[in-house]
Amino acid sequence: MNYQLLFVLSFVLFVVGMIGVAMRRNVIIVLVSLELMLNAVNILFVSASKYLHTLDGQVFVIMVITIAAAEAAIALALVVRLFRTMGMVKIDDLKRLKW
Amino acid sequence: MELNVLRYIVLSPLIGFLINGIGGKRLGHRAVGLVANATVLISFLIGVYAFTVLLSMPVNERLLTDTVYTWISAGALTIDVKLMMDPLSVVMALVVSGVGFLIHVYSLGYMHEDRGYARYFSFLNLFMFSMLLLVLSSNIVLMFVGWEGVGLCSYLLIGFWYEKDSAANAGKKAFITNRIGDYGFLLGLFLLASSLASKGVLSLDFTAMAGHVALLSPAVLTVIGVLLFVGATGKSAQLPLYVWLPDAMEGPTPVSALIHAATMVTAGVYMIARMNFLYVLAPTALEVVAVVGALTALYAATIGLVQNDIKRVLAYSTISQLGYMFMGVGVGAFSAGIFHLMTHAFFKALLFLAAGSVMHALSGEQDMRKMGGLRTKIPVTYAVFLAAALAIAGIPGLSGFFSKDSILAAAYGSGHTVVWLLGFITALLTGLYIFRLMSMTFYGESRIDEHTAHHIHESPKVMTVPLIILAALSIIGGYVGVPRLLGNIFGWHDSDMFVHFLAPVFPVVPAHKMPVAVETWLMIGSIAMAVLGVFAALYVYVTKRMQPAKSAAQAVPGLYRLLLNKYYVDELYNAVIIRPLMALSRSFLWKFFDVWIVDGTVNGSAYVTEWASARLRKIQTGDFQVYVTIFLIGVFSVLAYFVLR
Amino acid sequence: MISHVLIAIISVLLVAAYLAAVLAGNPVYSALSMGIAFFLTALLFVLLGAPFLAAVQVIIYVGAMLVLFLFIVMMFDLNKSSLTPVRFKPSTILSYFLIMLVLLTGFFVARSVVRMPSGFAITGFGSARNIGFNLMHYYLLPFELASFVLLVGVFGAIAFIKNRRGT
Amino acid sequence: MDFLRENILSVVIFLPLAGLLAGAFINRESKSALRWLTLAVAVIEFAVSLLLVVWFDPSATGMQLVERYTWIPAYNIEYHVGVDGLSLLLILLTTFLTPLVLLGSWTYIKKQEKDYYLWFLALETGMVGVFASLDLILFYVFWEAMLVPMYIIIGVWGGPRRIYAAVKFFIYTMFGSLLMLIAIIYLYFAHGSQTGAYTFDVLKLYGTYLPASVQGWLFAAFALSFAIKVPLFPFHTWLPDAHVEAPTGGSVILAGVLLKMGTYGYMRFAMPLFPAAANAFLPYLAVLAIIGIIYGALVAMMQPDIKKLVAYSSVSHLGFVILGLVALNIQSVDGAVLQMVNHGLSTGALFLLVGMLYERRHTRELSEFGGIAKKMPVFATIFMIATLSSIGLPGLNGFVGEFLILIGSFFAKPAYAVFAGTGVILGAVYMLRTYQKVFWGRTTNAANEGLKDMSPREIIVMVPILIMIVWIGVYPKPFLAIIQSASKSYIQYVRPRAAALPVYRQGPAFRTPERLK
Repeated sequence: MNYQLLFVLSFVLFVVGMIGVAMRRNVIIVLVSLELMLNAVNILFVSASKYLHTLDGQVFVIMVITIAAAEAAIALALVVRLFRTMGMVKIDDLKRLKW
Repeated sequence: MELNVLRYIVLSPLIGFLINGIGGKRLGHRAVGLVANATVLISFLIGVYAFTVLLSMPVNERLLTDTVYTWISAGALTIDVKLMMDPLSVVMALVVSGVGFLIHVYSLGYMHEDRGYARYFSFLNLFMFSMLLLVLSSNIVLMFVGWEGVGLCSYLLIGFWYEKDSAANAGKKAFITNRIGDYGFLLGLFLLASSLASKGVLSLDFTAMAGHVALLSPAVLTVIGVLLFVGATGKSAQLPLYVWLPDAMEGPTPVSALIHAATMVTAGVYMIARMNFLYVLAPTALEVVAVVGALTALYAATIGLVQNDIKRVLAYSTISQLGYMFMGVGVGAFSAGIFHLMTHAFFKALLFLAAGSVMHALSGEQDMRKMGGLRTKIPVTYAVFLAAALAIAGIPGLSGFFSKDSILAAAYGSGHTVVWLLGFITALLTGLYIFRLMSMTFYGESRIDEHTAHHIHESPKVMTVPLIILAALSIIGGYVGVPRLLGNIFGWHDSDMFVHFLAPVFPVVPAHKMPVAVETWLMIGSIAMAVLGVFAALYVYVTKRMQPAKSAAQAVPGLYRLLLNKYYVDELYNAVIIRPLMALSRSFLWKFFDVWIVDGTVNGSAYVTEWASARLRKIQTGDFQVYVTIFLIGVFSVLAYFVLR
Repeated sequence: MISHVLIAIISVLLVAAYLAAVLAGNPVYSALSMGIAFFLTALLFVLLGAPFLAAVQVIIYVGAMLVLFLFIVMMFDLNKSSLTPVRFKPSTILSYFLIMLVLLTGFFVARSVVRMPSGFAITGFGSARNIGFNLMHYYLLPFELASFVLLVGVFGAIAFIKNRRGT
Repeated sequence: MDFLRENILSVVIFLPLAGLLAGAFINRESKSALRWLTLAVAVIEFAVSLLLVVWFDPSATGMQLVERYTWIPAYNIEYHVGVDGLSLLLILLTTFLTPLVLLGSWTYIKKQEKDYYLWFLALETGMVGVFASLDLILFYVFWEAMLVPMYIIIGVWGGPRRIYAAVKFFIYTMFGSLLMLIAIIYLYFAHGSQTGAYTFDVLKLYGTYLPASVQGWLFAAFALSFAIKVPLFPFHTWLPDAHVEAPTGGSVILAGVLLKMGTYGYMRFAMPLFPAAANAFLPYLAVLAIIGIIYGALVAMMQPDIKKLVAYSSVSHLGFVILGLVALNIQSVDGAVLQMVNHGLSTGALFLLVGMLYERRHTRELSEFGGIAKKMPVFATIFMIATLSSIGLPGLNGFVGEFLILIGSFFAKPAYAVFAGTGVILGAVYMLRTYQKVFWGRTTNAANEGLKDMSPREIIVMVPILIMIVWIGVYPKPFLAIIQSASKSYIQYVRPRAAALPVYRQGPAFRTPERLK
């Protein structure tokens, strides 16, 4: 099996997700892209797990999924909060940190 | 010989100071006065006891010591709190505690009305402590403790009526001027210590030093001598650091008598006498001392001629007399200098106290132009004043005559003709100014205004008794040191007792032996000068009612004004030293250098940083996607580096 | 061999789904595309010998996260504020679900292709048992920490969303 | 008791921290409980620190009461504390001043009392830690840790420009100490690569061989850091700002203890670690110290604000300490160490007194005062004693230190003492000028009419300091005995050949001069 191809695949997917994070202005889409990046990593883990024939990769995936779930929950809660207080979800309006 | 009661001479006034200083207000006048006087009296009595012990010892072993504890110990340098009493210190200690005690008693009456009664006496006791420490200490550092201590008390007592700006300023001036002198003194001390140390002796004990100064080169000794003398010019009000003493008259009059006439100001003379072992090896330094002393004597006497404030005349007179003392020690006649120190302590203390009594009678008036004719109104004061005036003028038979004459004789005999001449002229001026004072105060018609005249009264007993005792001392005090010449004439065996007593401490002055005829003529000359001065003053100020003085002042107004304004030395110091220094500090060092240059650099670097970050900040858009992009570029750059290298 | 071909196909589809999710004008489409990507990933996992993970992937990502995303988007009508004024069409959404259905079927097909032993991956390389053993033995502490993080995440989310009085 | 004896230093270091923890549980509204608690902690701390003196052997050389535990094994960083005479005195000064400062702040602090008192305890731990640390990293940690409480004390309870002053203080000090950190790390690797033993133990690092040029750089880094702290001219400008803005307690600790960390750093680290460089830099340091003495005094002379004046006078006084340290003989170094303590006492006393005046009148402008002596005689007396101590009047503490420094520096190089000695004159000028302007003259300002003299609490604050001022002045021997072994080993580290200099023979005991026999 050509594992290199799988690694390249996960890399490509990761980059695509990154582009989403970096370019999109809609918060929801940014978050979706973030999840997709994590997913790309998962693919890498599973491929590597098969390649190296150890289960560690798969165990890590469990971890990643857990963290991703927590992250999604928090992020979406933030979005809700944001929407309630500021009435918008556009990323480039979130410049409050810079004064 | 170890004699452990010495420490109580010093300690007793200190205890008095502590009791009055802390207990002060709560004790009440009576207790405060009692404590202050009793402690000084105890010192005096112990001093007398020690004196008798000293007398009972063989002449060359007359030395008592008392080691109390080790004060400073750093490496090889050890400084003990150790007292010593040799003939020189015992003279000083007895004069200080004796005259001091009389002035304490006098103060009971003089200061009775004052609000700061307890404060006054505690300072006075502190002064006695410091002064006795100064004269009894056995090493130069401990002596410096007393030296500075008396300076402090002088400061506190000059500024005693601190609400008067003039008093406050005078106190500060005294302290700072003294500090300038002390700076010289300290440098001299350091040079002495370090040069002795380089010879392997690190001790500042007088006796140890005496045994080793011969190891040092004359040049070093001369520098040390001059530096120490700088200290003396500060403390003893000699040129050029005398300026504080006239102003010091702002203090209460007994203080002027005690500190600024009888005791503290003579500390410089004592110091040079104490360091005689060094000075005899440094003739150039002694020469400096003699010349400065002679110049000061003449200089101050000329100023004293025209002053109108009774205390200021006495102040300049003190400076002038101190000049005599330095002249004496400067020509190597240490015992003559100390002799004059002692007699001067008697009559000058008396002059001041009597002047205080005059002021007391006149409700505090100090301007002699508003006095006159007091002779009959306050006879006791007049009588004692006259005794003192005759003594200071050098009228034969009174104490001042003997001491002043021995100084002049020594000056001439040792070949210091110019110095002698200056002293000789000063003798005339002395008679002149002191009888000018007498005339303006006690003779002639009264110029006192009605209101004051009404209140004139003789001082109470507590004040007059010390005056009378001092008057007695002023008259007979000189007989302990009758010059050999006179002794031979009158057939006294014990003539020159004083010199003999001090002989173990001082080297013999060989130049003192000169032909009898010369000595006789010198004596006759100085008597003539003194008498001339006295009668000239009486003639001008009493017989002619000041007219000649006034016309003389009009004839040479420039000179008159120069003298009246004390040669403008204060103004000169002000313009040349004080103002430029203040201007330099304020305008240049502080407002420009410190604020602009030093702090400007510090703040400037902060501003540059801030400016740069304000520019760099533009990169920080706050847009997190920009950050992500930059971050990604970074990640890929690193990755690319590792992949492609 | 079949699995190789399937992996290749799935890879191509994954890239497509990713692009769709990232480039979608509408967050709803984006989220749905994400769901498809997750399904495809699950397929891939099965083919790579991780059936348990595949199941987890479907359950958590598709079952929970996708629903969460859609729920948020729908509930707050986030489109209002988005720049793209595209309205989503029911037909498009339906087609997304259809794709998912197809992929679900594919999941089972794939399972049969790799011919799992009887029972759903009870034993073997990527089996639940093995993973569980690993988790509970070698990775117990990280596992517990992860669960703790998840718990904190839950609390955090609640705390954020809760409408505090006065704010 | 054995436990205490073995861990006495740690107890002294962390006792205030324990007090802080206890205080943290007290409600911030119960202010008097907080005050009494912190005061009690500080007093107990002082009592415990006295045990250090009891267990300290002045005749022994080297560090005593050492405690040593591994802290970060990977880099061989240790928790290593110990005292010699130098650090012992400075620790005592710290523990002595802290309770007085707390008592002095009783009514001065009027907001967020809880934070103030607790920060002070934190500060005390930091200060004692700095003086006790023998591991460079531990030292560095305490050094930085102590900055924070002081920063907050100035920044929260200070005067109108407190933020400016606090930030300036913090960043300036931090700037220097970062350079020092780099030098520490360099030293660590240099020593490790030579001997194979990687250590931050300062005692072991003393012997490190370094090329002269490297020593120069490292010494410069250390010296700059400490020069800022001292502060040595021209790094002094943070000091007047910080002093003027800090609350009384802050000023006292700042002047009394924090400045000593700079001089302590010179004596413990900068000079002995890099002896070759130190010897090369000596003349420059001496010149800077002398400039500082004269410059500080001249600028102080013209200040209209009392606190600023005292601050500049600190520049002058600390110049003496540095001069004593660089003159490198036993007298001057003994004097310098004693002068550190003296300056802490006299300047601390002055700041406390100025604070009391400020509490009454809310101004420190000289021109606002005049004639106070009549209204507040006790205050005037105590202020006078502090003033005299500050100008080095014999019989009070300042003289002993100044005298030893001057005589020692004269031994080293007469020119040093000649120039530095002028500071003695100028010191009298500015202090007496201040005293006259504040206390003497008539009460012209109506606001000064109703001034109340010192309260019993204020007198209690001042009396211990006055006792120390007189004690050191009259009987400094015990203090000098504690110092001597520390200063001896300091000189030996910095100038190993000093031992070969002629050993001064003790002057002969009393003897009649030759020619009188």
